[in-house]
Amino acid sequence: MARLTRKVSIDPRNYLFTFEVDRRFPKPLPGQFVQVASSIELTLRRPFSVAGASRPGEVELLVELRGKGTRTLAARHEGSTVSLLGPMGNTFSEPSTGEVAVLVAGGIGVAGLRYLAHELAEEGKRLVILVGARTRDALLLGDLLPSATEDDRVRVAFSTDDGSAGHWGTVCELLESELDALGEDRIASPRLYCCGPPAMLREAAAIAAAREIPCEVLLEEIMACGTGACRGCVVMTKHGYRTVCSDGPVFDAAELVFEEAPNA
Amino acid sequence: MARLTRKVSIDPRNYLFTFEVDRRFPKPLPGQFVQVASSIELTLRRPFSVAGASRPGEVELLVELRGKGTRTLAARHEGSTVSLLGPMGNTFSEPSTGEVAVLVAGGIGVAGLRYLAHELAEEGKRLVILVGARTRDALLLGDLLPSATEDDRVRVAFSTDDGSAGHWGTVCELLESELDALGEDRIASPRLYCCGPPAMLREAAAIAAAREIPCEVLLEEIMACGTGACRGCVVMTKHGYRTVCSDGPVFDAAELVFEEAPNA
Amino acid sequence: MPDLRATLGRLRLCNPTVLASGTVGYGPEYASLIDYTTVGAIVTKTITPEPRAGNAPPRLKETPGGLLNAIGLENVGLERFLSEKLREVATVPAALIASVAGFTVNEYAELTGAVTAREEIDAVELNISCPNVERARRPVWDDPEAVAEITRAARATTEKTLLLKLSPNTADILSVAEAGEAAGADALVVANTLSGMRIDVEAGTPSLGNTTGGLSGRALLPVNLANVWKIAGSVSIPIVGSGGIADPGDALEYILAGASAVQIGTALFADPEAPGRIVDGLAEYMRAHDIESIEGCTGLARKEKEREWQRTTAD
Amino acid sequence: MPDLRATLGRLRLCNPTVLASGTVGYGPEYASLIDYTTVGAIVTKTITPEPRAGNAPPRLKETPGGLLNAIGLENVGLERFLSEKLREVATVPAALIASVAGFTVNEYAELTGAVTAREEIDAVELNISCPNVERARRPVWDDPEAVAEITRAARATTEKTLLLKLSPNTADILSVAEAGEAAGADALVVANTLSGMRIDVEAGTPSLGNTTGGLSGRALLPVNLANVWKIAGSVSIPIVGSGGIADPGDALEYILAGASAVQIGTALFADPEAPGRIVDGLAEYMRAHDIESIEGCTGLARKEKEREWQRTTAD
Ligand SMILES: Cc1cc2nc3c(=O)[nH]c(=O)nc-3n(C[C@H](O)[C@H](O)[C@H](O)COP(=O)(O)OP(=O)(O)OC[C@H]3O[C@@H](n4cnc5c(N)ncnc54)[C@H](O)[C@@H]3O)c2cc1C
Ligand SMILES: Cc1cc2nc3c(=O)[nH]c(=O)nc-3n(C[C@H](O)[C@H](O)[C@H](O)COP(=O)(O)OP(=O)(O)OC[C@H]3O[C@@H](n4cnc5c(N)ncnc54)[C@H](O)[C@@H]3O)c2cc1C
Ligand SMILES: Cc1cc2nc3c(=O)[nH]c(=O)nc-3n(C[C@H](O)[C@H](O)[C@H](O)COP(=O)(O)O)c2cc1C
Ligand SMILES: Cc1cc2nc3c(=O)[nH]c(=O)nc-3n(C[C@H](O)[C@H](O)[C@H](O)COP(=O)(O)O)c2cc1C
Ligand code: FES
Ligand code: FES
Repeated sequence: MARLTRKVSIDPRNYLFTFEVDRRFPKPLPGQFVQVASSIELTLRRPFSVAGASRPGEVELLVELRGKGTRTLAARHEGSTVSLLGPMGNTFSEPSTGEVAVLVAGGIGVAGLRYLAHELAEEGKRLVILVGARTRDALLLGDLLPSATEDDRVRVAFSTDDGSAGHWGTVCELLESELDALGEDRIASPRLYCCGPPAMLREAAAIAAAREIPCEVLLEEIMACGTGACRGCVVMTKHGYRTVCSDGPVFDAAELVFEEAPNA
Repeated sequence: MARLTRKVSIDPRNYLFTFEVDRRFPKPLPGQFVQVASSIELTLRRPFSVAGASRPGEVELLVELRGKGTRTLAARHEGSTVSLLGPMGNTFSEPSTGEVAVLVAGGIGVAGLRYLAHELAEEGKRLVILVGARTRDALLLGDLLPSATEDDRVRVAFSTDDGSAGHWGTVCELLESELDALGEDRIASPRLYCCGPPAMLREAAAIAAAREIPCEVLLEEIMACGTGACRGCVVMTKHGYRTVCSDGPVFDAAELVFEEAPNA
Repeated sequence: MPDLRATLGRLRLCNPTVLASGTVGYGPEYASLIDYTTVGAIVTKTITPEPRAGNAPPRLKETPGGLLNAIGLENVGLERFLSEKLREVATVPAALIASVAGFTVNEYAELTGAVTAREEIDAVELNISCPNVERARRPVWDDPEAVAEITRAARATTEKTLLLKLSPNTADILSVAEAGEAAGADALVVANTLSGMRIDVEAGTPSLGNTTGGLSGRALLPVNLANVWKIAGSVSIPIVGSGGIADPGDALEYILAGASAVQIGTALFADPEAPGRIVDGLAEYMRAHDIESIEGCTGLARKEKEREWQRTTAD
Repeated sequence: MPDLRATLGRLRLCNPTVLASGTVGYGPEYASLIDYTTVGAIVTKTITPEPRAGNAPPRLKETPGGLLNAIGLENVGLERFLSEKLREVATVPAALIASVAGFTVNEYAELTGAVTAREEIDAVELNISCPNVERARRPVWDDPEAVAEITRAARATTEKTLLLKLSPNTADILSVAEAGEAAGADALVVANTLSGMRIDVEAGTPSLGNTTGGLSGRALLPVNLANVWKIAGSVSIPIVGSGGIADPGDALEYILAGASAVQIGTALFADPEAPGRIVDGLAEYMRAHDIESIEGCTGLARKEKEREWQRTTAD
């Protein structure tokens, strides 16, 4: 059981929740997720990436309201208890010395990379954070990320589909131009970390493949057990189906078989 | 749509709700009920007797918390809107001149007779109100009824199973002694109005039959449509099955076929 | 305004919503709560040759996502239906479908002939699937030949639209559907309730007086939707989807799976305005997706599926 | 402390809760979340002769009161199960039941013989009912003779407890149950999931990659409870109830209807501690009702029903 200690509405569709967790709750690794039981009416828990766990005994979740599960969670009062299992899943690879971590987030994908961003920034790693959204309003999430430093150790850039802020276009276009810029820089080689809608991940993976850059993606799939037991949350890889919950949620993009998604 | 304007917790198990209803909502008659949709998770509405409607545009419900439907209703905030259909069902017969209305309520049965009690008291009718409960605490409901008058035009008496207030025993015992007392009174003849658990109603009906007193009972049955359409809420009468929602909820006790309820 | 008209045999409906048998009685009971001008048709409570008192109470039990009912086909019987109720039913400003159930093949024929002879009645629905009336081990609704016989006999008595309402309590609803089509049904209602029960553990007895009843409501939706999907690929008469429809999206799922119309039952209890809401939602969806007539939506998800399949196999 | 032990053939369980096939994998996956010492037994994911990759995703879809799954029997196959997984399964401190499914009668026999030859395995469960594996029009689970044949063949290979897991997707589960009993099953698991589907109306395609899947969870409870009721009056081997059990009351309903044990599946996903909670609740109920052994609860609601019936007819 975790206690919801803080609930901040970032905008009408997005909330930042802070939970106080049990002493026995292990310190999460970036990329890991928790399974939240938001209502007894629901048959399944809802998985959310750990979006922050910098303070011991505290877990932050960044949640976009989509359906019943997320809406009931947002309706909870501060102080109420919520059952939260985890942390579950694997984690990202560490960038090695000489690598620049390039984080590419689309929409609520920010949630999956925020904890990683803060941990890497804390460790003093070189970091480029690219955030794409539909409009300026949807970009507010960017405020939750580490801020750019003067020495460009941490760089942050935005894109919006409507051009209302940052680059006018997709975050993958932004990624291409950032990679071009980094290409000039002979010392640092980029390593990609991506989280966002399927179409964006597919495109980012293609860019990484074309440039032979290592690339990890954080995937989402509907989950039941969250432990690898039910085989419900699989994605196709070059080695067959793998579960997002226990083989992932972080996958090497080169291992994934991206489907020509008809409804992406 | 009705607006919940007031929610008073009478005790941890019982609430008095006041709803502001639409202008088109007809003035309810005593005995009638409303069908409340308390949560979209529930397949059926929940029926509650109109426990008060003295002020125009206002409907009061007296509700005992039993399961999901009543608990979600009690969790609603004042000011929220609730869908409330009705008023539905028939009403009680008027006591004729020379008759004393004897109201017999067991437990939350008070809810079914409260509106009648107030209307009869208002009209200046002679009235005996008998309320039975398990313990003194459960009796708090009595405060919601018209109070006794000095001239005995309105009399109120209580019984508790544990003797913690009023007569120590059942409300039917109390009824017997009240009827005995009224028997002395040559002018007034009693007419019974009963609402409460099945066993109590059966016993009250037997008393009425033995003394040849007119007796009406307000029945409860699980309901779906509330209009007589689905035939889901039937009770057995001497003329076959009748629906509680549209032939009732008020029945002449002499018409009912009381089952030897195995789990009463 | 998108074209919402639906066709079931000779019957033309102003829109594809039909109110399900047993949930609106004979119609007038609900007249103050349901706006019947928003629905395409209503189906009456099932009529049997003789009046039936129905089952012992309790007849209803709510269960997560659904409702169990064991009404036991309480109805006034054919004679009183014709002499008394029909006048009331006829006051409903929507197409009128009479539901009938017999205990022999002949009774189905007689009932169908008798009700469709009346001009107030636009169509008849054969209820072969009520799980509350017990028969042999292999119930009628599971036996394609028995269903064909009933359908043929009923068909011979009327030219009006003949709907056959199937039961989901079978391993092979498709064979029954095909038998019904071959025997002359104009449309298939897919489907009735699933057999189910609950027990009151404190009383130590079944919650329903009749022990078992029919499960309706949202819990039933995935099962009957799969049944529509199963049948729609193999029969060419229209399908009327039924089971758990409460929102426009639910109705659309049935339509995209292959239904030409839908029935709304249990949802009326919580929201008598559900039919109007559903019709509005269908129109909105059609506008958003540039679909001119609701008929164009029927089976769309199958076509997507086929296209997808073609794409995959073409690789 | 009330006596919670349950007996299924030669298998003795410390309490009547069994974790359902496919919901706990091979066991260890859930070891950090489920306290296996609180359960009587676990059933492994169904094993087939060859490894299976399973169905295309999405494999899960939540629906009101339930869950649709179309895993497609993804499993490591018999060989890897025996050589690799069995070691892991054996770490689970509860009785171990291996679930198996073949595509021929012989395969069932071979699988049963192979798994029960291993001392780690206490019993075998024949899965004849997975609705995701398509066969002919009349599926095996609907055909008493086919089920009897499978059961007889499996029976011939083992003396360990043989459980037969039935499907609710049939009009006549009783005949299948009786055939299974006659062919030598020690216990019947009643029952598997109902076939169902959902459609994503915005995408215009079925929600599951496999189009249809199995409906589990609370929505299924009334249907499988009625199936237990239907069967318990006519068979004398023990019944294991399955379908939507999430609370002690749910388990009790199955037991009062005639089950000797229960399986818990989907409820684990929301609450891995459900088994312990259910066992505690059973004990509490027994204390409150002065019942010494859980075996004494089996079928109690039927007895009430019979007593009631006798009282009525005696009048
Ligand atoms: C590993 C992982 C990490 C995630 N991290 C975050 C996060 O940090 N913040 C965030 O807002 N969301 C995150 N999600 C997605 C989040 O789980 C879903 O948005 C949520 O489950 C929707 O629940 P709902 O009841 O509100 O919506 P529903 O009504 O259940 O569904 C709304 C939409 O969400 C999809 N969905 C439902 N359940 C899941 C699920 N378990 N996984 C993925 N998609 C689902 C449905 O297909 C549907 O399109 C993550 C998902 C996974 C698998
Ligand atoms: C005409 C009528 C008037 C009523 N008036 C009142 C009233 O004024 N105040 C009040 O507190 N209660 C009244 N009731 C009872 C009230 O409807 C139930 O207590 C309520 O429906 C329980 O809902 P729940 O979801 O909280 O409980 P559930 O979890 O649904 O059930 C709890 C218990 O209540 C019984 N119950 C459920 N639904 C109904 C129903 N529709 N009718 C009767 N019993 C039911 C169940 O069998 C169960 O034993 C009345 C019932 C009827 C039929
Ligand atoms: C209370 C009730 C009574 C019903 N009576 C009948 C009936 O008489 N004849 C019939 O064919 N179906 C009957 N049904 C089944 C419905 O017509 C419908 O097929 C079923 O409930 C599934 O749809 P729904 O989930 O929208 O209710 C009844 C259903 C309910 C809930
Ligand atoms: C994700 C999932 C996978 C399942 N896999 C199997 C399986 O491999 N073999 C089997 O016999 N049953 C399988 N089942 C069915 C369950 O064992 C159980 O019979 C069913 O889910 C009903 O019980 P429940 O409502 O408690 O889950 C599966 C169920 C689920 C939800
Ligand atoms: S959610 Fe069960 S295997 Fe991933
Ligand atoms: S609730 Fe439908 S007839 Fe009374």
